[in-house]
Amino acid sequence: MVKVKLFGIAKDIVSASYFETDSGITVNHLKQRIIDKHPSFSDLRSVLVAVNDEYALDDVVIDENDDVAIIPPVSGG
Amino acid sequence: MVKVKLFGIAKDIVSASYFETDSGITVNHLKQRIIDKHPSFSDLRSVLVAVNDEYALDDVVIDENDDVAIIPPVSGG
Amino acid sequence: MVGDLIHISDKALDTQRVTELVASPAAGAIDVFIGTVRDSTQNKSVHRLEFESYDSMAIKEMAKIVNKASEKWPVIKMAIHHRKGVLDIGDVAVVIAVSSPHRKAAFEACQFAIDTLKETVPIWKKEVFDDGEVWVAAHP
Amino acid sequence: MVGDLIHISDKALDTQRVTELVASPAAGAIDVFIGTVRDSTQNKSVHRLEFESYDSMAIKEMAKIVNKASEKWPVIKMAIHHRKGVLDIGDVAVVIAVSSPHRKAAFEACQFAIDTLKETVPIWKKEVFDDGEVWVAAHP
Repeated sequence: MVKVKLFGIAKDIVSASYFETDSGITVNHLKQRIIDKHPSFSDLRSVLVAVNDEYALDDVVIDENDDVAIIPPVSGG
Repeated sequence: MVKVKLFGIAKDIVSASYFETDSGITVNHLKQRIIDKHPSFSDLRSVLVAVNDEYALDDVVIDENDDVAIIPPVSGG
Repeated sequence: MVGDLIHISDKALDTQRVTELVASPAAGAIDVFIGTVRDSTQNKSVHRLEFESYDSMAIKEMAKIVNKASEKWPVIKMAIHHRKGVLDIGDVAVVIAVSSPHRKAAFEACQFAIDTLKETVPIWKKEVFDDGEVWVAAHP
Repeated sequence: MVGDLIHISDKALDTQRVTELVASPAAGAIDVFIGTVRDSTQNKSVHRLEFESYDSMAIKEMAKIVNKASEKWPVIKMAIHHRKGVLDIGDVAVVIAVSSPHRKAAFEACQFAIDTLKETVPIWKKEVFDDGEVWVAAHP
């Protein structure tokens, strides 16, 4: 299992600061899963995934030891 | 007589911090006089005249009580 | 030196210190951008802001901004300090300081940095109003 | 308030204080430009700078810059402090701070202010080198 961190509105939607998912799936697959489970994600301006502190493309495969996070639209500054 | 203040390179050229001139002359006339007397002024990028703390046009007539200054090219900042 | 120049803090930012971090004998110009908490947005009165940060990734993304800016302009030094946690009206949310031999590059690199930070750095801002709260820019 | 916001001093400028002068609850952005003394110009080593100012007129011209900027952009407050006298490498020659609701106006108004200051404000800078000195920009 891989721990997926949640921030900002993503944390509010899931009502948790992280959830667990299978390793071996792609970034795209992870996004689909979370949108299926929490349809509010499809209302967001964007949903990105970070793997090991870098924005990850859809076809990246998530490994067991990866550091994974859901990145909702950022609004720093 | 009117006291004409000098700054920066103008002060160096004249070797004084001011000189005196007749009132009743125009700004243009004042410029001509100083260039005639100190030809180095014609080497400058510009020679402007301030009357009462404002840049003055060539046809402005200098009065007895005016505050007059020669403004060589500025370089603040 | 990234630890000094790039920083996320839950304490008040020190604008003067961030500015001093980029000082250099080779610099003719320093531009400093300070993002402060406004008392209103879209004519609604704001009570406070809450910033949340994915620190490890945010630091990396801020370092990328410094590197990118240094490729595009003759940046001598750039510092980016971002606040997180609860901020009140007037508090400083972000300070970006850039030194350069000449002023045009300092302005352009600084503006590039704050523009890019708002697009790429994983930090989230919640505006708290009288009648609710909203994660800024979350929805189209 | 012009006496605070616009100032010419023969003592070291206080960047932090100039920044605080423009702080406002309505401000989302403050841009601060700091002009510092470089150690070289056109590959020549600079020993020091000497600034001379026609104070009464310079203050008026700086006030015009603030007024002009406030017409062109939604400036909340703008402060311009200029140093005169002898400055060493690294010393601060000018500080311009601008607050605005949003960042784009703050950057643009600040850049306009320093660009215009260099064209219109009667202040003169002499660069002192090993082998002589020169009034900057005096000749074509």
